[in-house]
Amino acid sequence: ACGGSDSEQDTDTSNGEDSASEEGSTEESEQMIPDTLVMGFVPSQDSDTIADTIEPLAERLSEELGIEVQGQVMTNYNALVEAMGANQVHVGFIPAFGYVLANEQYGVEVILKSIRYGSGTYKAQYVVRADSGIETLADLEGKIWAYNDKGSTSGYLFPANQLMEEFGLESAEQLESEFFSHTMETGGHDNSAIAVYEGDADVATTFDDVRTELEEEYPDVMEKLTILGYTEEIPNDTISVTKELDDEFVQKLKEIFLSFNDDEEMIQIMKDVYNWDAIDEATDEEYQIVKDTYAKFKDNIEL
Amino acid sequence: MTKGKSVLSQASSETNKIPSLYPAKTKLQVTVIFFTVLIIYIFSMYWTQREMVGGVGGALGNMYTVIKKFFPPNFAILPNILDPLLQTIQMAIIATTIAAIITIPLALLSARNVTTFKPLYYFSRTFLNLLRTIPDLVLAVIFVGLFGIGVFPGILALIIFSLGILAKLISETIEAVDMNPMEAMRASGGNTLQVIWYALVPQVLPQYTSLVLYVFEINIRASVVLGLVGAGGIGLILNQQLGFYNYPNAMAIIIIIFVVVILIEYISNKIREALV
Amino acid sequence: MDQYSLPPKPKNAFMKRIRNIVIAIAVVALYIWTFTSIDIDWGRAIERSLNNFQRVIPKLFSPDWGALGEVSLSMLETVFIAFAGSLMAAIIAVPLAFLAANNMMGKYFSIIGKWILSAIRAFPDLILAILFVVAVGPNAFAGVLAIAIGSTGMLGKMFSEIIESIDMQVVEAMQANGANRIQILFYAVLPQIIPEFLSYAIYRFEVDIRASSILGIVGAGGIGTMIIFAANNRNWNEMGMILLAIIVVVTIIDFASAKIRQKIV
Amino acid sequence: MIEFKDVSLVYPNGTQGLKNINVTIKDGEFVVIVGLSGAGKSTFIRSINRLVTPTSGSLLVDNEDILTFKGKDLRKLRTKTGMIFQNYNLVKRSSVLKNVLAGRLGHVGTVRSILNMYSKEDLSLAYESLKRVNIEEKIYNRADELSGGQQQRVSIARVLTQQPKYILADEPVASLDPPTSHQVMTYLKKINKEDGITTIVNLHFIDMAMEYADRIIGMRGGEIVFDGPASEVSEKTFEEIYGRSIREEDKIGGADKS
Amino acid sequence: MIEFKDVSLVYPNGTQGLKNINVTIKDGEFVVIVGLSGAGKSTFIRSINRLVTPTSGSLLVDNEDILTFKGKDLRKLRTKTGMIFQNYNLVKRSSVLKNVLAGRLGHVGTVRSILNMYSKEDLSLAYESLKRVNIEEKIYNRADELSGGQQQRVSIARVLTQQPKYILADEPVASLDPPTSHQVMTYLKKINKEDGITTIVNLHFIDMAMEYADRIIGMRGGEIVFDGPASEVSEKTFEEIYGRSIREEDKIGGADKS
Ligand SMILES: Nc1ncnc2c1ncn2[C@@H]1O[C@H](COP(=O)(O)OP(=O)(O)OP(=O)(O)O)[C@@H](O)[C@H]1O
Ligand SMILES: Nc1ncnc2c1ncn2[C@@H]1O[C@H](COP(=O)(O)OP(=O)(O)OP(=O)(O)O)[C@@H](O)[C@H]1O
Ligand SMILES: [Mg+2]
Ligand SMILES: [Mg+2]
Repeated sequence: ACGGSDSEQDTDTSNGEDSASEEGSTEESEQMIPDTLVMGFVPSQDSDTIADTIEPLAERLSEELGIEVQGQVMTNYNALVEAMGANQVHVGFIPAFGYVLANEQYGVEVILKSIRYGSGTYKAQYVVRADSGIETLADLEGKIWAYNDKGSTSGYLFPANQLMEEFGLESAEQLESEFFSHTMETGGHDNSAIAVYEGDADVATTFDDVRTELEEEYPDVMEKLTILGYTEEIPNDTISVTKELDDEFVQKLKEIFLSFNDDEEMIQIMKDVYNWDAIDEATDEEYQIVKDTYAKFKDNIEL
Repeated sequence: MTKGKSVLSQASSETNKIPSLYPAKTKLQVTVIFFTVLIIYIFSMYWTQREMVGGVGGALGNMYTVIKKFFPPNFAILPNILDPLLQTIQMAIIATTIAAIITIPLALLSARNVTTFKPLYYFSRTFLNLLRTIPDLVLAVIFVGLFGIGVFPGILALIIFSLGILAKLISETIEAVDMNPMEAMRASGGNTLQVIWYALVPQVLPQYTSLVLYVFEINIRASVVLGLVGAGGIGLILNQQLGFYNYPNAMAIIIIIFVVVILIEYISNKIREALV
Repeated sequence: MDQYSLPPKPKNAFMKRIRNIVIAIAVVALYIWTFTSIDIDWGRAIERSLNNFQRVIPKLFSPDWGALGEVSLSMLETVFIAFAGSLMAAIIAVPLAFLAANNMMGKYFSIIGKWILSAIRAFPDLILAILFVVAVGPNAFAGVLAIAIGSTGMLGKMFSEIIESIDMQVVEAMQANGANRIQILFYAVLPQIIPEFLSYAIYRFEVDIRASSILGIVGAGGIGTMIIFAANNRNWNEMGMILLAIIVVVTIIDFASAKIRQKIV
Repeated sequence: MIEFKDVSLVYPNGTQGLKNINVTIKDGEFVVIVGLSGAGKSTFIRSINRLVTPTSGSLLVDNEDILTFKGKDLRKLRTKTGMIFQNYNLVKRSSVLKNVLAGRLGHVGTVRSILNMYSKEDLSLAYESLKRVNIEEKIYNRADELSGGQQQRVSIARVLTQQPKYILADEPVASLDPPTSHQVMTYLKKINKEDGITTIVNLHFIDMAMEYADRIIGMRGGEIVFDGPASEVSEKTFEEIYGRSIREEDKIGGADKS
Repeated sequence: MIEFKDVSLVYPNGTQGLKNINVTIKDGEFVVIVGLSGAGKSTFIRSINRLVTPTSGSLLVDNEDILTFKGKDLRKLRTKTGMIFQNYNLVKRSSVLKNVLAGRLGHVGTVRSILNMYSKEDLSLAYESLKRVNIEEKIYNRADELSGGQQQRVSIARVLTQQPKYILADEPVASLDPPTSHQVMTYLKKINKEDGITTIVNLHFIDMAMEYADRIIGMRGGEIVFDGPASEVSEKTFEEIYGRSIREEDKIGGADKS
């Protein structure tokens, strides 16, 4: 699904890593261990606080691996996916949907996932006004739907998929213009919830639970907005690696990350900065559900 | 005249002097400025590249791999993007019109040759500078925070953003006009408003028009940023298509934006020709 | 009577009036279309802003001084990126501007040059950012390149307009001296355009300091990432601090550039 | 009647523009001011309609001291003194008619003038003025389509439309070639005679001054060095005005006159 | 030697700039061309260094037909004909010295001129030229800081630095006041006499022409209507050049000369 092997070779040499590829046993393509490991981090919008630095983690990894480690926070996963495709970034902290794209386009592999609130998955919620009289998903028909953006797993893909299955709708287009009377794309989970709070929309699909974020600005948000229901489980953010990375090296990386689980200090860092409780192993299969959902929407995403 | 004589005598005392091309002071100043800029530049380049891992060896190959994915553009989506495109144009029209109107008093106030009352001039200059410092994204976010999501905050953000550019450029145009006709109008007893209307407006009108159209073009492109905060328009669609990895669709949208911009430029040239 | 000898009506007055009426109708129609088909609920917007005013504005005006250190550092980083990027753009824009100016290389080159510049300007920041991340990895240098290309479009357009407005009589005087094209460029053209070029380049430097989104995308850190995250977290106090930093820095640059321009113009 | 009583003017940068000027110009006179560049001719003439403000003395126009005028009074003063400039000062992009109508600005209300709602009288007056300088067929041309002489005639028409009591002309022929210059001077003289408008003209050329002036005022270094009828001008007057007898000195190169 | 042989020039828009011009200008002459605006004076003078190209006939400069010149030949021709313009055409933002050195452009190599690597000879030549027009103390001033007369002297210095065989001057004094005009004409005449440079000057003023010219060429409507020494100019010559005896006609208002 990606560019020819010569272009990959280019990137290898550009990283000055011929020695690594010689010793590394290779199956598919030449593998390497970079001089400097680059990690890319796209904070999932689904988390309630996000930090703009990855420095503490990078330092620690560098100590453990004995090579330089660099972390960059990016704000757009297209950029991260492409950077991993070009092997400019070797390790990506990507939300589920971004991972699916990276895997499809460039064979990027998931090795780990985050555990938050004790779970490797999370759910999206349907938020409505307490006094709206909406009690079931079926009541949503003819209402106005607010979501953050179409590329959001929890804000759009999963709820849309759920509603389409439940009400036997063929396409996203039908869902948006026939089931709902109107939709609005708000750019953020908090904006979606505010739209419902203010009465501009009737239902918002957001991560769980967006209301806690708004409590400071809208003190009565907990009473005014209630949760109508939840979607299926969505896999958490991944830690993924490019396929050029040496297998043994990847294994070592994995072990280091997993060892953080027993390290009070590191867990605290992960918690403070990224809201992760723990790190767990992950396989590509766990993301099949996201892949299926994406496949469903890819071509009929409403323009 | 005495001055001429002294010059003559001075000249004869320096008869065989061969001058250097620049006086020493100028040379020194220029050299200092040049090297300061060069050093900051070298430092900036070094500093920004310090985190760079690979060389730039494979850069073109990598870029080619990505660019290839954008082709061929998929124009089949054309009918679907018409509505958001029109919405973007509408937002740009409203924002540009309102900004163009508010600009007039602002630009007059911040033109040195019209506003002779210094404190007022400095005040409006500073105000404009502040307006211009705020990034468009921040404007959009703040207005979304204030007005909720929708077209309205988007338009407001565009207005403020355009105002910053427009008022600065137009006040500079005003400062460059021929002041003689204004003096003539004043000499024939016109009051300030009449002087501005009769002597200033006809002189600034062509540049005003072309700057307004230039800002219109900027506003159409700025809608990409607005899409990020839910303000709608073609930018939203472009971001979606990129997000879903439909690069050929995205390319088609980019080309459409390009065509619209070229059209605006064409129309703006026609209008300018008609006015000049 | 002779007392009221009114001037004759202008020739073609009729056609002109028709033309004006047609244009007027077109413009009015355009506006009617625009304002009717865009839906803005004015009452809501006003009511909303009154409610939200208290939530947002006071916080913007009480900047989070705790973030001062972090913000200053990011700001410094941004200044370096913007400086390198806009200087690079200023250099690339020069040949393009000469190509695009209609009084330099001839009509056809001018059209080609204008198209190149328009094409550069048509590219969204996001895609430029992706391309450069792919080329050199996610880092400040990708930010420099993205800013450089993004600014080239605008600077090239402005530069070419400056070139088009130079005094061609001076060029003629150099021709009459027997100067060749390159000499004319250095002796007659460059001295006329350098001050304006500089002031636009500095202006662009200012703009680039605010080019937040593009820097956030490429992971260049800097103030851009902070802006986006402050926005996402609805952290208005921090946003206030960031704004303050930008205002201070841009004001300093404005001041410094005014001094430099005085020296050079 | 215009009376300069001990008028002096020092520019903010310290240049002495006028030095103790005492002179009276009677109604209906055609006065030409001559002098070298920098002699203070423009300063003199521009004091009369207060485009510059003398720093001491008193300047009476129709027995009112105009040096204290502000706002409305000032506009009234300017409405009754028309001015013609060396560079015509037309709005290049506006039509000839519009330029000429600008002469009525002081007479008509702000709103009416901005909406172009001129009365029939104003329009016909503008047209008459254009006819008087024989340029009525260019009425709808843009000002920048005219030659220099034609533009100057439009600016005379503008002043005529203003129906002023005084006409001030600051080097009205300096940008024109000799035949056209004579034409313009002829028109000014004609208007002075026919309408009895007091006219004050600045000129570089003393020979042209002698041809048209009733009275010549010679200036030098901000002072009046000659004042009398054209017939009294002698070789010595030249010397006083130009600081030397022109011909000889000028032929010797090297005198630096900045 | 410059020979016009049946030279005509029609501008692209159909205007006949020159009509069958036949004239020979010998080395060392000081020729003044006079004529009304639009008579074809500029066209005549600009044909000689091919800033415009006549459409028929042949124009010999030093016995070569320059009408076919291109590229290098053309630059060589222009290097030996210096030109002075009405508006001086100095680079306003460059220093006086740099402006004057521009006169050497045709002589020095491209690279050297761009890197400002002038030889001592070039520099001292430029300085000498500035001294000859008495403006050497302004050497490092920017051109726009000078008065009109000073700027014109710089442009003469530029031409001197060029060391041309011919000097063409297109209304060099039209923007100057009379005393300064005389100064500039004096410099031109002096250079013509001292260096033996053939000089062709366009002027509006026939009286000034008579004062300086060895030979006067009168033009009208693209044709030569007078050619002879200044002493032969009579009232009739005036009439031929201006199309009428100036004084009388011009005093009768109403004649429209566009
Ligand atoms: N705005 C000003 N500020 C300072 N000095 C001025 C100003 N205007 C004129 N001057 C100076 O005042 C003196 C008289 O100038 P004025 O313009 O009256 O002379 P003029 O006789 O009209 O000369 P010209 O023939 O060049 O128009 C000159 O020395 C001039 O430099
Ligand atoms: N580039 C041009 N294209 C078309 N016509 C031109 C051009 N230049 C000059 N002309 C016309 O050619 C004629 C001669 O012009 P020229 O400039 O030689 O006159 P001139 O004697 O120098 O006049 P002036 O005193 O105004 O400079 C005029 O009718 C003029 O309008
Ligand atoms: Mg004056
Ligand atoms: Mg001419």
